[in-house]
Amino acid sequence: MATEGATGAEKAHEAGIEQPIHDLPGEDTCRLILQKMLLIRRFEERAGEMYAKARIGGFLHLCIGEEATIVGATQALADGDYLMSTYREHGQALARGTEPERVMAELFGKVDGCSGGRGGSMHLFDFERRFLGGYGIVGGSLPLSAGVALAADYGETEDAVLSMMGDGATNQGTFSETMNLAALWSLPVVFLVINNQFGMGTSLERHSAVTDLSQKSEGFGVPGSRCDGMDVLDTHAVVSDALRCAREERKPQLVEAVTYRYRGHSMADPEEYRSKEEVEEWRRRDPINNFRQRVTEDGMLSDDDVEKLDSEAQERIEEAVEFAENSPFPDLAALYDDVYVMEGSSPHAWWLVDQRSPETHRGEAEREAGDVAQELAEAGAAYAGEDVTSERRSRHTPRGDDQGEGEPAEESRDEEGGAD
Amino acid sequence: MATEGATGAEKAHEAGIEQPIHDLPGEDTCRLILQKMLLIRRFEERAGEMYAKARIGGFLHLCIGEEATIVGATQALADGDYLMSTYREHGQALARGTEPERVMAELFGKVDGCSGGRGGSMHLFDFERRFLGGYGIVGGSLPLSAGVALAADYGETEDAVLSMMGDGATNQGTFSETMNLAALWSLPVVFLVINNQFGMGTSLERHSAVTDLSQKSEGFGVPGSRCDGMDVLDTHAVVSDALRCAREERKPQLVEAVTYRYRGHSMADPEEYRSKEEVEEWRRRDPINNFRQRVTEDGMLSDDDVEKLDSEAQERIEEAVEFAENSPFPDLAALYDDVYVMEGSSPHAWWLVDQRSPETHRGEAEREAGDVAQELAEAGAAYAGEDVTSERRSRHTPRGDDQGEGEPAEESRDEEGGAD
Amino acid sequence: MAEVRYREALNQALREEMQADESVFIMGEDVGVFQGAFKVTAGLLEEFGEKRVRDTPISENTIVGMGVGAAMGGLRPVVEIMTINFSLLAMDQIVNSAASIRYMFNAQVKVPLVIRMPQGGGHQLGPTHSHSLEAWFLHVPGLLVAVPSTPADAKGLLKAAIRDDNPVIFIEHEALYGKKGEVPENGEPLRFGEAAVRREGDDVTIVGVSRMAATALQAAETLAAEHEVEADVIDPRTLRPLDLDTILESVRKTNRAVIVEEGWPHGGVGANFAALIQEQAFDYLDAPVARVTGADIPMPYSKPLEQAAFPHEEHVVQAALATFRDL
Amino acid sequence: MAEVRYREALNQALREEMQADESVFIMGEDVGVFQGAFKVTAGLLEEFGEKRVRDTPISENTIVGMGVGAAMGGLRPVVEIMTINFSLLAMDQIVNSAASIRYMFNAQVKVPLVIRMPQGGGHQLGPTHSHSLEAWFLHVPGLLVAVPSTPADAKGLLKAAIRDDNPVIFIEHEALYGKKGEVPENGEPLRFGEAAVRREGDDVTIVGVSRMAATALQAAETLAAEHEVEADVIDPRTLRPLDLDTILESVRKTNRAVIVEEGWPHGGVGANFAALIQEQAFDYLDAPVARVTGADIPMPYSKPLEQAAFPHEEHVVQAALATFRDL
Ligand SMILES: Cc1ncc(C[n+]2csc(CCOP(=O)(O)OP(=O)(O)O)c2C)c(N)n1
Ligand SMILES: Cc1ncc(C[n+]2csc(CCOP(=O)(O)OP(=O)(O)O)c2C)c(N)n1
Ligand SMILES: [Mg+2]
Ligand SMILES: [Mg+2]
Repeated sequence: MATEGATGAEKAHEAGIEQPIHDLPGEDTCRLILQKMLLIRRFEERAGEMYAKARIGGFLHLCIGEEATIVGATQALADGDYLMSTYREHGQALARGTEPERVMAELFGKVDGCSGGRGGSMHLFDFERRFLGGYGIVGGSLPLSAGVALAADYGETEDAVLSMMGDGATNQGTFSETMNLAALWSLPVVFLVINNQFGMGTSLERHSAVTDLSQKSEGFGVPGSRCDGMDVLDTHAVVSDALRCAREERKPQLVEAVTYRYRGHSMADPEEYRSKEEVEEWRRRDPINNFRQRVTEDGMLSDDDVEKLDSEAQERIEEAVEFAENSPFPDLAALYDDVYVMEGSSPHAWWLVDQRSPETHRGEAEREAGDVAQELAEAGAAYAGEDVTSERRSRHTPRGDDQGEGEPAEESRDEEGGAD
Repeated sequence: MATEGATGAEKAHEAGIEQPIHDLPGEDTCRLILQKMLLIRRFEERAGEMYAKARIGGFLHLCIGEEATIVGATQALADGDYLMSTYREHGQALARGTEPERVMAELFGKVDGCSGGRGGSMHLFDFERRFLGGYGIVGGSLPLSAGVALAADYGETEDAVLSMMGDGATNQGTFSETMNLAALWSLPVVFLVINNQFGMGTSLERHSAVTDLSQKSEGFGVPGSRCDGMDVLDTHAVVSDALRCAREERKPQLVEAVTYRYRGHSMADPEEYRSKEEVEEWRRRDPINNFRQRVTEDGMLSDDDVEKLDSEAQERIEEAVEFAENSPFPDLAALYDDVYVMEGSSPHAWWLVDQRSPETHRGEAEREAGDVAQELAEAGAAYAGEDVTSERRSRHTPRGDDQGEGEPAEESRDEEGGAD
Repeated sequence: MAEVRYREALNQALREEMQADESVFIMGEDVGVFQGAFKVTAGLLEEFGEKRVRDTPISENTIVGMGVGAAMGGLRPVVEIMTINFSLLAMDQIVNSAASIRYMFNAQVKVPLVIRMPQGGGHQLGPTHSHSLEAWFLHVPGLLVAVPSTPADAKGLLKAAIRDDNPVIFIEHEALYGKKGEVPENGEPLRFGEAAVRREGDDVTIVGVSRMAATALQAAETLAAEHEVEADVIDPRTLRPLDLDTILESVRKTNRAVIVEEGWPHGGVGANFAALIQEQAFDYLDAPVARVTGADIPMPYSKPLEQAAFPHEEHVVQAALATFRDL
Repeated sequence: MAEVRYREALNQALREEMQADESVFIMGEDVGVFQGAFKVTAGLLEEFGEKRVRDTPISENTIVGMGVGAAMGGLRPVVEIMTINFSLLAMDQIVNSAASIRYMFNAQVKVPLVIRMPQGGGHQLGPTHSHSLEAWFLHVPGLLVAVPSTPADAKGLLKAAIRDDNPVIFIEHEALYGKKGEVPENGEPLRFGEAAVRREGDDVTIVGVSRMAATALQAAETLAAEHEVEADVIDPRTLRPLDLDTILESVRKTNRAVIVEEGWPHGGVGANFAALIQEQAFDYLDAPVARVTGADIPMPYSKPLEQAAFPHEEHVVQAALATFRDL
């Protein structure tokens, strides 16, 4: 795994020395870190269950295994700093402080979700906490994050941006384009490559000619380093240093966090591309267990303390699920709101073709008179109800060629293997 | 200019030693090299004149100054190898053997042009000679060239691809994407970055965070090297080596040729972004003069020999101009040909919306009866005649705010500073 | 004839064409080891090996460009873009290379490339992952555009696309992959530019595109059963070339037309068809050509919102009935 | 009012808005030292410095994406894409970021971004450099689309675009940069969604888009002088929002409409307008809505071919006269 670019923790690991290389921080910090990692893990597990129960639609990309990377990195942020991430970002939002209630409600597509139910799992957003989004397009968030860094710089603030991506995203053209621009313009941004060894079902060596990802940005002016993404303290140390460099010296940095995702790419992933043994091997380095072990062995926290943190996390997630269940779906009447900022606009023009201008056009009189528009919207929305209560089949059973043919296609995507 | 990555010739130059580091090849080769460089230079000069006389439309990007890079690199190609390039590619086509007549006719937009008048200066093509195109989109030819290399590899041939780009193109996302794929798939392709110090009016340091361009591909798996693009022998040696490596070891390579364009980016470039002195300094290293000096000092060719080569080149270009003048414009009736390969297709469908299906539709009876379609095409084409004889003003006089306002905009682009 | 799923029909077409022609190969993200995000390429890596079934990095513009280059080099690449949403990254290579090269270089080369990709909403993938972009692709001369809606068409048109010497944008639909239908084994390719008349009726013409072909058919059944309206239902199957004659013939008979599409309304397929129909059959129209389209908004994630944002049977029925109202 | 060129009018708008608002800045290829490929940004680097006039590398998708990010971060970026042809590389950021972000994130941010770029043929730039892409952009909800055709509109609409809180696709035309016209100094922004009636007449409505607004006007003069046909000539000025009412009002008067555009016909602006007009003014139409468009081919380089491939006055005159022929 590690090469020349390896950090201390990795080298120690490779050499068989499992000695920690970073001193433990104070008790409060340790507690906080553990609390956050547990919250994320429990959230993800529960979200997976809710997906299986068809409470959650679309794709669901879980980050289990990557908690140390997420928490270690985000703990390095100042309050004014911005965070941007991919579609695998529940943990990022939670780590930044977004309430699990609002994240879960978003996954449920409810109006109290942190994107009002419009974005879903891949598009979380919490402006107040400067979490500027989950993005569904691989590599798409990189230019955006450099733009936010530009705004921070332009405004002569101290704020920096932490921009996260997957290993697969380093192959997208926006990667090198963004590195070059960030370096040319001395932007306060740190790029964190969460190398979880796969882009969907394609392993690192099969998608990237250079597998030490910390080397990919240097030719474009952004120095790279690596951290052990399974070690929350190592990640924190390396990302903190990178942020300092980006903030104080105006030199953008890239950090590769070497980690692993335990679950499939999304819930619809049969995981035929890797062995159980490989997963098991990584699980032995579990970021939460290992950190827990350290703090308990150190005596800073007792096993009971940790159990308590864990059960608090679980309770919190239960509350989140309940909140999400009880939150209403967004109002159908708001379907067209917010596509545009409408202040000061010319009122009689067609912004949206569906919206009609004040003067009545053909067809509108009938439609509006009979509330046909609303009726039709409801007719469409009615199609949403059907499988909400039926449980999804496991992702790991063979695909659904044995299914009844009459089944509406809308309801059977997951069994169909759609998995991006 | 040169750094660690510098080649022998560059290092010698930097050290003030203008000693050549490569032995002269045999007489025939020297003559051929000189002949080709002279042909390109004279072609470009004459093309510039023809542009000023408005015989040539659109943009005209001349390669004067880059002849050693072009000839040195293309001489390294085997007959079966493919060459692909940018919109600054007249020299490339000529070096590969395309007749100057057909290149000039293309610039004139004539039917005997090497792209039938459809492509123009930026889109030359000569399938027979495996010159697979000039491309107008910066970075656009890189994936194409990797695709051709893939086909060569797939067919288990010995053929390799030489894919040329400018320094500015290294910032386009296709650059890193293509490097990664070429390396991953072990494709027989050599990328030649013609670093002429500018992308339009933006100098290298202002557009690329890393200015040793030979370093930009390594993070994506393609090793880079540099050559002195003003030295035809150095370019030839380094590109030959790279081609050998790509062909025999299936390791794609990148070569940066350090060179300079003497002329503006295109004919519409006022060149306010650089000093006359800078241009003069580079002109002192003129690739043709220097090589000429070496072969004459060596005694291999006499001054008379060289003068003869030069006047032959000039004569050949005169013939090319005459040929281009006399070649007809493409037939208006062929306007719609070749958008599609039509064999075996369903005859009654609308491939092109302008083309009507056999069954007569509304409006067609009138139109076709009266040959209105052809008449209208001719009416449009008539707009082409107007400034064909009027001379263009120099690109270097101030832009045309002093022009008469009544002038049709179509005729005044160049004075308007359009220059990409 | 065997009953197979749309996904399997596509898989058969790929397999048969690869068996028949060595120069056909597949490249795309996760088409190999992962067997395709929607399993369309399942089993092909095993049968044809890594040379002919190539997993790529996530680099859409370059993947398409390499497909064009490989086609210029004499191969017949079938590029899979995982979903049409990601083709937005490849528009330069699609328009400026694939569509232009043959014409621009005076027919010195051809570009026998197929770009396969599924489109569409309905699976709660939110604003970035639910596009229907056929209206963009049909705009571009030099491209062929197929929108198969049944397993048989999927197979027949994909075989035709692979054998065609032009670049083909082959638009599948995520919601159709599981649909079953009869598919001729070892069948012949279909011809591009031949619409399918799915149902005959004298009262109104309904044209449904991509997944909406099925919605149109359902609506026609309801119209017949509940409203005594008999509809001609036409699936154009390819948008370039377009079999406008079949549509016009129907409209000349029914004097009414409804176009159903999933994409955005402003500048959509329906707008294009409406323009063509009123140009060519103006005298025959008793009502304006009606359009039923997706909502003019980014596709929301939340299920009721999403369902309300694309057309269902009811919407088509309403629109068809409205063509009978007094003007 | 001063007479200035279209290019200078744009330059004035940029300068005035930059003077008025610190958060407005410009980025793009060669906008600074080179003063812009078409000199629209001439003098601005000198006046505002490198912080606010930023030369970029050739990285269109990232430039646009950074513009979106900077807008999310509170700035008002004006991104110049050198020509619309290169926007094909930036479609992902335009559609999936610029157009979607506000809606997708439930209005937590806005994206006050302007993307300026010239389009069009006529300068012998060949197939890759002559696109007219307004039909693609108007398809996308979340974007505003402006197509100014006069210096006054260029200035007024650009000022409005910069002050608008929505992402604006601002489409200039290469052939218009040298055109002169009266422009109010320090004028007010124009409102988006208000068409301009350039000429009044009772016989036929001609709608001309972008450069074709001028061609439409010339054709109208010829129609009046030589054919006793008086045309209403409408320049929509913005395609989103669209002032359809002004067009409909005219059609209800003239009962005939001709749409003139430079782009490709299949799925073009004209198709969209034709669909809308026949939907909303069916009863009033005495002839099908006619379209005059660019040829359905990649734009050839050779001058006579190129000139034959986009609309001129004669084509518009013919099309207008054809609306009077018996159906
Ligand atoms: C441009 C683009 N192409 C393809 C996809 C489909 N896709 C979604 S996630 C993914 C793999 C990404 O891998 P990586 O960047 O390593 O992130 P990870 O999922 O491992 O967190 C792919 C191919 C996409 N969303 N966007
Ligand atoms: C994608 C794209 N963006 C912008 C342009 C406009 N343009 C044409 S050439 C050029 C500069 C390219 O510089 P470089 O790659 O160094 O090549 P050179 O012209 O120096 O040979 C630019 C910006 C283009 N043709 N394509
Ligand atoms: Mg990954
Ligand atoms: Mg250059």
